[in-house]
Amino acid sequence: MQNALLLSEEQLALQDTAAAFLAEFANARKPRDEDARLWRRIAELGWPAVQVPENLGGLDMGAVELALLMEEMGRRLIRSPYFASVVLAQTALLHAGGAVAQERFLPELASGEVTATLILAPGLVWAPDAIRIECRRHGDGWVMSGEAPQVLDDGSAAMAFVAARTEDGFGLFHVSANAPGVERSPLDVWDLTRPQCAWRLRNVRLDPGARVDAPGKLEVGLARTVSLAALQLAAEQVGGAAACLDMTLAYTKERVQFGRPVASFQAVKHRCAEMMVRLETARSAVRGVAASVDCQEDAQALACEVAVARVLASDAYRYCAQEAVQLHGGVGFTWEYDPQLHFKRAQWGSQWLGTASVWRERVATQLLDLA
Amino acid sequence: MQNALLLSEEQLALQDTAAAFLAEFANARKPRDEDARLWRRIAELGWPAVQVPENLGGLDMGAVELALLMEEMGRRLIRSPYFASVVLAQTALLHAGGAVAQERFLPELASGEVTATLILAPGLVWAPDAIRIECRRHGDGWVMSGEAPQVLDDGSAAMAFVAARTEDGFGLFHVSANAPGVERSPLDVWDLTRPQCAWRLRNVRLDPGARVDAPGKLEVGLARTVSLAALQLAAEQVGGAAACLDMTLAYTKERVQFGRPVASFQAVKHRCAEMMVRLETARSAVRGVAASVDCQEDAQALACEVAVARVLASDAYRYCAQEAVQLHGGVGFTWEYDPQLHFKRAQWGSQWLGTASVWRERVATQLLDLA
Amino acid sequence: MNETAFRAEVAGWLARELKGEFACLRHRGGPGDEEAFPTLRKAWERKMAEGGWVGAAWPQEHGGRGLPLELQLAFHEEYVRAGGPGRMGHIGETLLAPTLIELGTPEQQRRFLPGIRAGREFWCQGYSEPGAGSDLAAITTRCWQDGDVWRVQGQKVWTSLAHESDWIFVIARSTPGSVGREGLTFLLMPLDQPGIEIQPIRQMTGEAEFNAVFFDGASTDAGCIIGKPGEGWRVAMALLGFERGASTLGQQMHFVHEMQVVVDAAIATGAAFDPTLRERIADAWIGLRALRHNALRMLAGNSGSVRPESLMYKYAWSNWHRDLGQLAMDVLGTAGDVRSEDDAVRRLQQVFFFSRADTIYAGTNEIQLNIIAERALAMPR
Amino acid sequence: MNETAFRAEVAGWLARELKGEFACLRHRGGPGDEEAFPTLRKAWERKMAEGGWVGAAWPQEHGGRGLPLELQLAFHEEYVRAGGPGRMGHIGETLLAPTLIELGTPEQQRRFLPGIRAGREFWCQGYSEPGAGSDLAAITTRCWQDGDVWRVQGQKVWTSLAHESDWIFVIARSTPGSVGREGLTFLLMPLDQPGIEIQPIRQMTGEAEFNAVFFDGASTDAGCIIGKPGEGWRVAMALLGFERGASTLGQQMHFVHEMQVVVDAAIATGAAFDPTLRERIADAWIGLRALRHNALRMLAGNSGSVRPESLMYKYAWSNWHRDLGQLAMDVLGTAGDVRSEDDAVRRLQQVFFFSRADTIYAGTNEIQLNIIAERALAMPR
Repeated sequence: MQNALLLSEEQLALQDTAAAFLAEFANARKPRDEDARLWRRIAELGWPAVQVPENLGGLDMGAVELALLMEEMGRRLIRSPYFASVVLAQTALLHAGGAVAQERFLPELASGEVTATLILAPGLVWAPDAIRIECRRHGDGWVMSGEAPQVLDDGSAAMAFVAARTEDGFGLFHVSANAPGVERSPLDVWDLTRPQCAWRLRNVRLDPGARVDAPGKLEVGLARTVSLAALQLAAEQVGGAAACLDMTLAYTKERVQFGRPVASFQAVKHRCAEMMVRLETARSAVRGVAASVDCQEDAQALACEVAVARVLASDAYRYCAQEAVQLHGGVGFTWEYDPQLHFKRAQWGSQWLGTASVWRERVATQLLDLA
Repeated sequence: MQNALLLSEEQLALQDTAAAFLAEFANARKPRDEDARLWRRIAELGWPAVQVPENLGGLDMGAVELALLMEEMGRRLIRSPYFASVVLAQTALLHAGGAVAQERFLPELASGEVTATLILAPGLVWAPDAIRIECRRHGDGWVMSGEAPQVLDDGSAAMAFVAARTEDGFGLFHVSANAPGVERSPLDVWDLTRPQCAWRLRNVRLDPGARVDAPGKLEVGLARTVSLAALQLAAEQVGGAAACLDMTLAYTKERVQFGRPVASFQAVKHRCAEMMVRLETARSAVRGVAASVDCQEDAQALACEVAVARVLASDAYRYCAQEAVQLHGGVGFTWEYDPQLHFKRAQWGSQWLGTASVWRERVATQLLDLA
Repeated sequence: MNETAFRAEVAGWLARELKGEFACLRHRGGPGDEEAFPTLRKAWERKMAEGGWVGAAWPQEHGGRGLPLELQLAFHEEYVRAGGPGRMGHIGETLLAPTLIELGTPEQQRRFLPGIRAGREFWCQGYSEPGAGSDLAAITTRCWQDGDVWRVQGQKVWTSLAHESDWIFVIARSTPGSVGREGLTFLLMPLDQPGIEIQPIRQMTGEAEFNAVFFDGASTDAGCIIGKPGEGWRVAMALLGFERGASTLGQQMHFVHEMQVVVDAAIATGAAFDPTLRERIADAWIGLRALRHNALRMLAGNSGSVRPESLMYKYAWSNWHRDLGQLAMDVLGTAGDVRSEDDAVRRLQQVFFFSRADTIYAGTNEIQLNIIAERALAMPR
Repeated sequence: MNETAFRAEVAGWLARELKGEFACLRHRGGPGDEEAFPTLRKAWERKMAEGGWVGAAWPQEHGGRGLPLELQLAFHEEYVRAGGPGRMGHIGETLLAPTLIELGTPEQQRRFLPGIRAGREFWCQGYSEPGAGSDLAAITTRCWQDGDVWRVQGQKVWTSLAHESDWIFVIARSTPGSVGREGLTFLLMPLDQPGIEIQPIRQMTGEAEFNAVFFDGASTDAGCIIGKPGEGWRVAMALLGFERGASTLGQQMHFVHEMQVVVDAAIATGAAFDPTLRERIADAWIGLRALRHNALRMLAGNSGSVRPESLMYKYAWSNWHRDLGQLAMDVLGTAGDVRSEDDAVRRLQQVFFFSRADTIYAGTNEIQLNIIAERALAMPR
């Protein structure tokens, strides 16, 4: 048995490079018009290609490498299309897409030349009943209508892959952002590091090749996409939680009250220790699950394993962000200090791709109902 | 508006007397054969009579006085038939019993000469579907069969009031403990301050007057009984939680580690403060609810109000008992120190008369489903 | 006066007056929403004053109605039930005025109470400093007598509504070289003067209802100190003692409103069917009822000299409120991500964000637990 | 050796041997159940030794099989999967023996390792004292050289299985007047001598698997101290360092078994349909998986010099286990009130009660958090 948690030299090097690069180029406090430049740098580093097969222009790495990058991006609150384009759209294409669509879209997405997003049921869950977008046959092609009120898209996505209801089931379709009938409007979101748009689709004409799902792979592929994306979200949350702990340690070691550093008060020490316990537990879970998912075939078993990372990381991030606000005292509540950025992103992330409750119930079902 | 939380001089005096008496006569660490003597003293003080109307030999006090006594008994971990006989059996007679039965049984129960217990569905909930005891017509009278595997009875109860299934519904019946066919065996329980027996009823013949419920009052009366008993259990739990905090304070102020009293460590201080917050919140709730229940007619509204006291007190007691064990360090885990007594009783009390979850769901139903 | 009749009087007055130009104020203002309609809310304060509702709890000799506790409670409950807006004048009315009545000179009372009573002079509080937050006694702002006036030099912070106020009360160090609670003096200062600069502090929502207040030789006349020089700590603490009065039940009625908004949202979004959220909603309601029982117990005052229910009250309500904010956002789900114009959603988002300040200002959670441990439980320092 | 073949070997051996007279030992023993069949479990240790499984992780030159980490893990997993009983010899095999191998003299190794390896000599631990619990360095038990022997005077406490052991290792103060970690010496003492008295400590379940051990001039020969006089603290800490080895995964397999018993009980009692309990069961399972990931990360050892996952491991597993015990009782409901002869119920009740000791012994929760804050987070004392 090889210990799956042992990182290779290459993995450790990737992590170090990412940490150094992102420390320099973190953009959460910079104007939005810097974002495109950061994205070009990220593309140059090859990060959009990590999980794409070599023959489609990718680096053919696995969930572990992607998770290491996501953790570092989470730590630095990076605002970029990476989550939407790589973690969501690419993953959907890889697991639910047909070979033709993969060949058509993955090379350009891997290069970072263009970016995409993914539209499923609201909140990015795989729940067919909740899919609101309809796609009807129209001549050789299709016509699509409906609304996606909240899409993870900073306005730069060139395309969306859209799960839509068809006359006889569901399909995954490619929709170009500039197709006639597509109307996209930015939303005034609390978490400014995670921009969203509303997409409205009014009788959008799609060509015959717009349907991208491989026959028979849609349901399993999208369920798998949600699981894998939730795992990567967990990795990002671990990075965020780590940043919360780090900034709290730095602040409390510096801040003096009652003649001593706040960090020397035992109650503060225990609170920070509790942050660490939750954070490192989540980190162990993310690393361990990431090391196993690529060989986990069964969708329900995969969901249970991902639940471990998802529940612990989401809760750890919320906890650490809340504690960071509290332990910064008055300034923790201000715009100028960073705890609020994490606090908002932690809340954001707790609601997408299934809440912790949803993932717990998946585990409960497996343990208690299917036993 | 009179502030309902203001205790009268008489109420404060009752509380003081009870505290002084019980501090002297606490029996949790004494042999079981002392129990009868303590019960006689309790009867002499008139406590079994507090909630009984004056014309039936009672003191005609209310839920507030009963709660003050229960709190003090909980603090001292008193082992006595009080809970079974007064809080359960008397309350059932008062709210579900007919006038004849009240006149027949309440005077002797109020005097403390004899004691009774109550048998409902397992765990002492009002859940008709779960009632396992059957009572069939037999000539003028009745014949009863079934098992009550866990009854709050130290073996001294002279009678039980038993909710049983009849040919056409349910009834509440008086069963004498020494009636032929009644077999009672003590159980080996963890919480030695709260003895239990199994009652087995095999074709027990009951006379025509054994049915004690007043026409049309059974369901509402027993639901009300469970609510009022749960409130008094909450009062007892508040007393227990207070004892846990007191003993933890005493121990940590005395115990020296690292050259200073353990109580001077900030983390310990905050933990004790948190105990106090939960305890005093529960105490405020018990006092406030007790002051209002006697005029609360609607069963569902009563249940919601009682839920406040029940949930907070049950959780506070478990929390404080757990913390008492932990903050006593090694000795907290031993037989010789008292935290274990409370730890066991807190667990006991969390499972009877409906768990905190059950009471929360009552509130949720009222707020969310019936709105 | 009979309580039922009194409640009818309050409700009737509010029904007549809280409409027309004031209708938009219903359920607005208060912590987290102080930037809503400040000018109109000042007009509302004058309207309230005309109705005889400002200072109604004060003794009659100071211009009040000498309302007994139970009628004060009734007033607050009716006020919030009718959606009465957050009070611009509450710092003057419920904190400074009782302090003036207890510790001020007759001259100070004559000078300041009428402006508060009329809803025309608004006050704010200058306690915390950048280096004196939890450790309030670490104050470094200085003050000294300079002929007929006292002067102040230094900086205060977390001053709510300073930009909307006329006066500030300040605690500052008058004895050079003194430390801790000694050598402090309590001053009343007019804000509109060249030596004072007010800078907004942007909070996590992007709004700014707190301020930093800079004093650069700012002056006030010598009659404007309460107590003697050097007694400032005692005065400052007496003032804070008035925070736990009957108005706590008014605050709770705001919470009752917010609780209902959460329940309505849960029913609307379907969160009411989620077992975890159901349980949390029930817990929130239970906690709110317990706050009420606790406040009544606190006001009954028969729990002995330690009064644990008073010492824990701030900790209890602020954490309850913070939890409610988290629950509210979880009920909203992803829709909570977006800033909303919908009154209900906006309110819940405000609770979520602003309640984070509740556990920090006026003594952080950590300070509250220290106080409980040391005062209520007599645990050693 | 190929892991699959090795697992088959372990499983095969257990299937052959853990039956007949030993069948009643399945899933018995271990913390909370140490009073179960002690004599038979000692016989089982000898059986294990004959099979070559005792000390299998030790280097071959010390009589072990030099099993690499992954095969140690495989062994523990297969052992617990088969219901292998709690190991009477684990303190000797996994704590003292590695310490002897690292810090003992060749003579000490020759003298003590064979008895452990053969499953014939059993060890217990003498660290804590009534006045030295969390503050372990406050030890007052004294020791001194007296001709050819060392003598010990004082009291140790919380010694598991002392009444079933042959030897105890003791840390005692050899330098009169020394304080803290200085002046301590680490001694190996035979228990069966007039100067030692063992008194059981009754725990909350009524059972007694801990003891107080009284030393009244008890002696051991001078060759029985590890390290030099005065170096006892270093030796004692080195020994504790071996607690986080591969056997942690064996412990986790016990937890896996307990988790399954809880799940089975929930299905049987209907607790599986209670939304709150469902969620807690899911959380317990999630926490258990996370413990496993964390242990593997700890054993991989590539998390830098601080190794947060190691520093927090004891805190994490003990609190997980304590929560499982509470969950188990809540799943049982009122039936949990009664002492049961049913194996599953008894196991769950043991977990509930005994896991309360988990967060206390070997460094309380509070000490663990101090260690995390100071060592992993470099927060000031």
